[in-house]
Amino acid sequence: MSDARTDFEPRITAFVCNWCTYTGADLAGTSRLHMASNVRLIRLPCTGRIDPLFIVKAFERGADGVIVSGCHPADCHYTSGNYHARRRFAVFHDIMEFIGVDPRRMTFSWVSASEGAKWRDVVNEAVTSVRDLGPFEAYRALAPEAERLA
Amino acid sequence: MSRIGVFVCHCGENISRTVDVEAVAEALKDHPGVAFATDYKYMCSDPGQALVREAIEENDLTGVVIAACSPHMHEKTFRRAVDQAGLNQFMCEMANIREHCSWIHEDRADATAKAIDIARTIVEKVKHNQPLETIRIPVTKRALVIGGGIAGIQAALDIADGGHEVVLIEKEASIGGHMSQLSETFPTLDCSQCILTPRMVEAYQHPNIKLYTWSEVESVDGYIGNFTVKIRKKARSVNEDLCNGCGDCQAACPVKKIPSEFEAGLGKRTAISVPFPQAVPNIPVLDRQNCTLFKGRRKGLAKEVCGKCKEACLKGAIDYDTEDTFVEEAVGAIVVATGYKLYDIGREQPEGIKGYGEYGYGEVPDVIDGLQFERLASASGPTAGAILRPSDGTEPKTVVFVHCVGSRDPEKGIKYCSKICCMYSAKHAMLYKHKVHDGRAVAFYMDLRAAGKGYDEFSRRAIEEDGAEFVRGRVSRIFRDGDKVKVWGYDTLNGEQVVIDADMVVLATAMRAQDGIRELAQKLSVSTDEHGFINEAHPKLRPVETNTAGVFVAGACQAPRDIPESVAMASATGAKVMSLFSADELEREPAVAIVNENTCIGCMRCADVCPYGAVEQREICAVDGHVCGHVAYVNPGVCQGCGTCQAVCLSKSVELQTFTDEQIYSEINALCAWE
Amino acid sequence: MSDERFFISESDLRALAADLLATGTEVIAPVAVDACASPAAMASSACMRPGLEPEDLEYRALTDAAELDLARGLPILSLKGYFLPEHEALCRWKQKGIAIEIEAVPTEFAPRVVLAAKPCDSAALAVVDEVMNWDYKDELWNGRRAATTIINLACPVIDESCFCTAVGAAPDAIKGADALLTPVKDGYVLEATTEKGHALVEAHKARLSPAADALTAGADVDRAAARARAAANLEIDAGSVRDWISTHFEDPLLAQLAIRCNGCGACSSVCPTCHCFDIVDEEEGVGRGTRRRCWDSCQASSFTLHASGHNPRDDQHSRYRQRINHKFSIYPLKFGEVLCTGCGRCTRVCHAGQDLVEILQAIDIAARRPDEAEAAAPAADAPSPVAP
Amino acid sequence: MSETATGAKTSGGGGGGGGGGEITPGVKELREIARELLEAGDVRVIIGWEDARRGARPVFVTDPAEADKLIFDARCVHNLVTYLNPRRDHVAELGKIGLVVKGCDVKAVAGLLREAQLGREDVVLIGVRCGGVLEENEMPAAVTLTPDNVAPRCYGCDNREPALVDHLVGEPQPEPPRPAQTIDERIAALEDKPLEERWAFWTEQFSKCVRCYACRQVCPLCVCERCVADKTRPQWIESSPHARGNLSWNITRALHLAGRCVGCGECERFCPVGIPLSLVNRKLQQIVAERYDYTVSDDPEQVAPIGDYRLDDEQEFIK
Repeated sequence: MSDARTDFEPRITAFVCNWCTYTGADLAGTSRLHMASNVRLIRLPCTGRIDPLFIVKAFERGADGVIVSGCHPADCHYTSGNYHARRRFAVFHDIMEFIGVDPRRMTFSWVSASEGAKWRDVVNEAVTSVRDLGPFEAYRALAPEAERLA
Repeated sequence: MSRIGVFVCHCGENISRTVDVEAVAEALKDHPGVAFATDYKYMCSDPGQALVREAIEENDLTGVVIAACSPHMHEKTFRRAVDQAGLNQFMCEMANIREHCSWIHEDRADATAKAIDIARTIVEKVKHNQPLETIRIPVTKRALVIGGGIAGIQAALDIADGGHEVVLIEKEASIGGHMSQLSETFPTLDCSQCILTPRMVEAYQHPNIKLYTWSEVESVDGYIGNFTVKIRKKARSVNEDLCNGCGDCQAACPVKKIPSEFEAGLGKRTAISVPFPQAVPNIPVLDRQNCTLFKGRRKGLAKEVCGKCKEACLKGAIDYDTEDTFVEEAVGAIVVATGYKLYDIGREQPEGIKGYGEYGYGEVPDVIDGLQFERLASASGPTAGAILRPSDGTEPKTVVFVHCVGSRDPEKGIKYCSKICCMYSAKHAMLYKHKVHDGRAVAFYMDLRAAGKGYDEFSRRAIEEDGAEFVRGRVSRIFRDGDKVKVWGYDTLNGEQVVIDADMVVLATAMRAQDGIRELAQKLSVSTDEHGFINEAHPKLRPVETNTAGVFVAGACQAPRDIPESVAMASATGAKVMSLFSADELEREPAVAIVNENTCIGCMRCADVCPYGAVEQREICAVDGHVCGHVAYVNPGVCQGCGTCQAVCLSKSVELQTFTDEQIYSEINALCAWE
Repeated sequence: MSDERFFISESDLRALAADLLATGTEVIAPVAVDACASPAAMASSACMRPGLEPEDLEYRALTDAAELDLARGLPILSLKGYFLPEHEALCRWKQKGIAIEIEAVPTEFAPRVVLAAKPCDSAALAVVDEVMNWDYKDELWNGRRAATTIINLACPVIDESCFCTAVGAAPDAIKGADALLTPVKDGYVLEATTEKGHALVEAHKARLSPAADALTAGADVDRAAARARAAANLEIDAGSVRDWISTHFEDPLLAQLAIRCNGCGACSSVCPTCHCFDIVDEEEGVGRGTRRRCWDSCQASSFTLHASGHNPRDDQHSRYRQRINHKFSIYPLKFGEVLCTGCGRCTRVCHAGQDLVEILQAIDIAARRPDEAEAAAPAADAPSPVAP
Repeated sequence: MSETATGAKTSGGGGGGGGGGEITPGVKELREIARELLEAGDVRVIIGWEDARRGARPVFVTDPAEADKLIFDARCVHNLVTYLNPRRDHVAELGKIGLVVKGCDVKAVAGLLREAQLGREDVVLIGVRCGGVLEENEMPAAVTLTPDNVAPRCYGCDNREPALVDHLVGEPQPEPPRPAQTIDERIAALEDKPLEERWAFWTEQFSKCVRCYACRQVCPLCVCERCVADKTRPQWIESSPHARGNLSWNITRALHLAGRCVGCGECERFCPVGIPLSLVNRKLQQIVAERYDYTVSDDPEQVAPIGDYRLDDEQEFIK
């Protein structure tokens, strides 16, 4: 396992809001800020739209880590979606940790439309820490026999 | 079964440089449900769009994925194209393989793999897209303009002349902004006041313009076409309706030695005062910090220690007990024109900016900044236009002008060029020579940037006709030497050190974003760059729009701008606002939530979290007509599509159109590690 | 030789199990699982108590003959899961462009042996064989049945919830099995009844000796006693019950008997004869997935939910009635077998107090002695539903 | 410790110890009120507990004459509020309900009221003063509560004098004994283990799940007509009971109860495979208590923590 980690490239699914983080990621692009290529974005209107089931499903589908990112408090395009999201994720974060999921596999962040550089850092940090943790074999091992053989 | 078309754009070389676009198209051909996939140099070009339209017809596609730039860039473009081909526009989605891929990665293999994933993800989403109709929302045809400088005034006038009401707010006591402080303006040397004042008055008297001075934006709610703005009217202590601007209060005020902000500290003002004679409105403000009466109150003295202005005011317009008041204005568009401030050289500097202690500003009275020189040169200024140095009021025979003080100096924290300094320093040299014929004007510059109509001619004139000496090089130190100001500089062209015994030094200090701009930006949910200048939506194609629909930007709050540019931007925002107001309704994406009445149990958790109060409770009846329960109902007119309701719905009985559970599930599914 | 009875000592029986394991044959048998040995101990409050060591009994594939537990009661779950797993793949699919490939699953299985099965559990398999081979022959079920040799262990009758004899089974029945072990002094009497049974006996002759008549007689006495114990718990006429239910579909009694039910469906999970399954397609990525069947329960409202949104069994008492109806009337009328072997698991697992012994008693009375019904019906206090 | 002492001495609950049918003043009162309500036609049915072949169990009394079937003692563990759940059509059909409730059960009624799933006027609540219940109901007679047999959830009961009820019967009861190990202690023990062990523990537990959904069916607050677990388009939760689908289901069940669970423990009691669900539920209560200072009460006006927010909510876990 630890040997595998050396050349292991994590797959990370990111759930981001359209107005802040997605736009911030656009800005990172227009500013040509280079970053790790392990992260795949899924655009949502608001972090308020994100159901913890999305994250669970991402793990089911083999993600080694997830990122959830949206507008800073008080910046929500919809005024309060991120506040509701914050509580939802707090509970989710704690319960996942309770059942033994390493919280470092779940990055939550606020990245505004003007924080292209911060987005790059969030991405790079998430990739590094998940790379250190190695593949999320523990979760994949839950797959039913038939699937694992396939 | 879906028949999706995938169109991969090279974006010239912006994408193809790092992403193997052919490989992406190839990979997508095998993707379940993909009926057509190809790549093209410029998808957004006419032939590119035509290619999409033809492919839709020839392969009767049920959905379209454009793998190109950010949806924020070209989604509209392609939805229009798809629509023309007879496919519902919402069956088209963008896969962002430029901003989110080719521009941020170097390794071609990685970038290509990622681009394929991104395209697959969006293909999976589109498979579950539904044909939808746009939603129409009414527009409040009133505009808010924040900032009463030349840009704000221009924008307000353009919109008002267009027949729409404008609310113009200015945080100072008078509109006019920095331009009202200037003496003469480059490159024509016409008097700033002479061209500005009429505009100020016009704005003040315009039937469509509602002016709030000494006021600031408290909060902004709502969205394009429907903003509600709360305005804080700061306590003025003067009743604007009663005051007739006679100035008796000013005359009566015993506190006369307060450095005047308008005179850049070179002149004095009273505690109750109008900032300058031509102020609009010509109504004074009582400066409670410096007022004797309020000092007394702060000390908690039993009886009022002053009150002379009140006694002097025959109109009884003065009221010491006014407090900040708030007014709400409903507007459909907002123009931000809050302008700039000068680099406050040598004094306390914000985080990361070092300042120029070595230039002696603040200690050496005869080292001044550009605005102070403007006041010296201004006919209405403290010296009535005579160039006299602050220390002893004598006429300086040698004046040194230093460019780029603060600007273009990453060491000191600001890397950008303030753009106007070359021109105004040349102007200053010129004005000085016009007034002091035997005087010597020396300017130290890095590069002479005089791009602009008549600009280069202007700066050449300063050198060739008025004999200003331009030395290419930086100044290392400025200090007092007897009654002289010693300037140590370096001439990089002759490669020699230059030491000048000057009588006065003028520093062309950098232009910086106004204080409080970040707070304001947050209220408007627009973004700012690292220096606090407001970000435009697109540097080239949408220079006066912001990331927030309905909020526009003009003048020096977006970047260092000179007057012509600020005015041009202002008129541009005017045009933008006018076009926004040209229709009674706005079209909005049908991103609204819909409740499934069969499974909703009416717990109304959705209503608790809806930021817009868009969720109502509705009774439902059984077949026999009797009320058998209640369910939630989302009012599509009010819903803004955040989807928070859907995330809290335990039974998944509410779906947000354009971001349905099926769409998101399919996207997650597409990122399966075992693909 | 068909009715030949052998003696096998306890140690030889374990040795037999060991022999089978040695030859690589899977051996499924009751195994005591110490609830406190697993990490679950952290959770089980029982494990926190001094002196208490709760043990669960489960049918498990032996890893060592020593695990074989011959002394105890009824495993939590029946044998059902070894023939109709909680979930199993029926096929997998892959989509490329527009084409779809189907990947079948094997329906042949390696031979295996079940040791010390409870007679009520083996009997249940025989009952379910009927429906699994009626309009469609279920290869997966039949494949596993064919590959499995089952040896019952005569049951001492567990508790007051047992009623096998009332539904045509017995604590010493060989129904659905291939051989039977009856405990006697120092060992067991073994008798085989089927091809597979005899084959097994032949293969392990070495460990068997002819059983002395005294032994077999003693065994028969014990078996009779066990039958009597079961009969004492409940005696009904399954035929009358069957006919009464089929003619009293709307009878309030059936609703009354259902009143406590929460529809949790635990009863059908633990039931050896409940065999209803759902078929689901589970995606494993884009255009790929597995079609699985998994246990379903008539107690779930989604069980009969139509695509239209209409649900013919939209309240719990109609779902509970269905359970009773199917087991004691519909199935017997169609296949001549009661879909119940009286193991009593449903009663034991029901924390709402639904008690099948009591319920069958009530129906039997209603069927045979209607005059007593009023007095005797246990849930007579529960009213008949009134229209809203 | 003193609690344990008193607890050990006391009989379980208002019914008093002793034999199954022992008639304490509290039970007398209970039967009296039930009879009156039925005779007056204020309710069509009283749902309470009775003594049966296999211990105490729910009973539905419609005939005033049968009010004497009602009992209350430490075996009356069931949370009868589950019969008020809107999904229980067959109970609703009986007409207006009079429900016998313990202090803990009442919180579930408040939950249903809070979520508009019940009208206060639709039910008459008869509260019984309770000194704690046993872990199991299946014994012929109530036995004395001891640290070894008391339901751990009873420890530190905070609703011993329920306010929401219409009637409150029985004499005040002593504190329930402290269990050999409290749920909080078990959680703490679990949290002392490294992540890997916790993961091993929970995945083993959840892999036992047969997806009978008993936990959902008996939960008084699982009120959905169509559970997300039964939704197939999309299928967020795989329906076959393999370890992966089971984990999704159990995480979802837990999250859906965050800030709603009243800790009655029926889900765990009904679970045929013995998954320690009360550890998860209790953990959720701890989370909302620590983060949002929220403890579920029997006040229907109380605002649930999820669906609410404060500008200054902790966000230490957010970058």
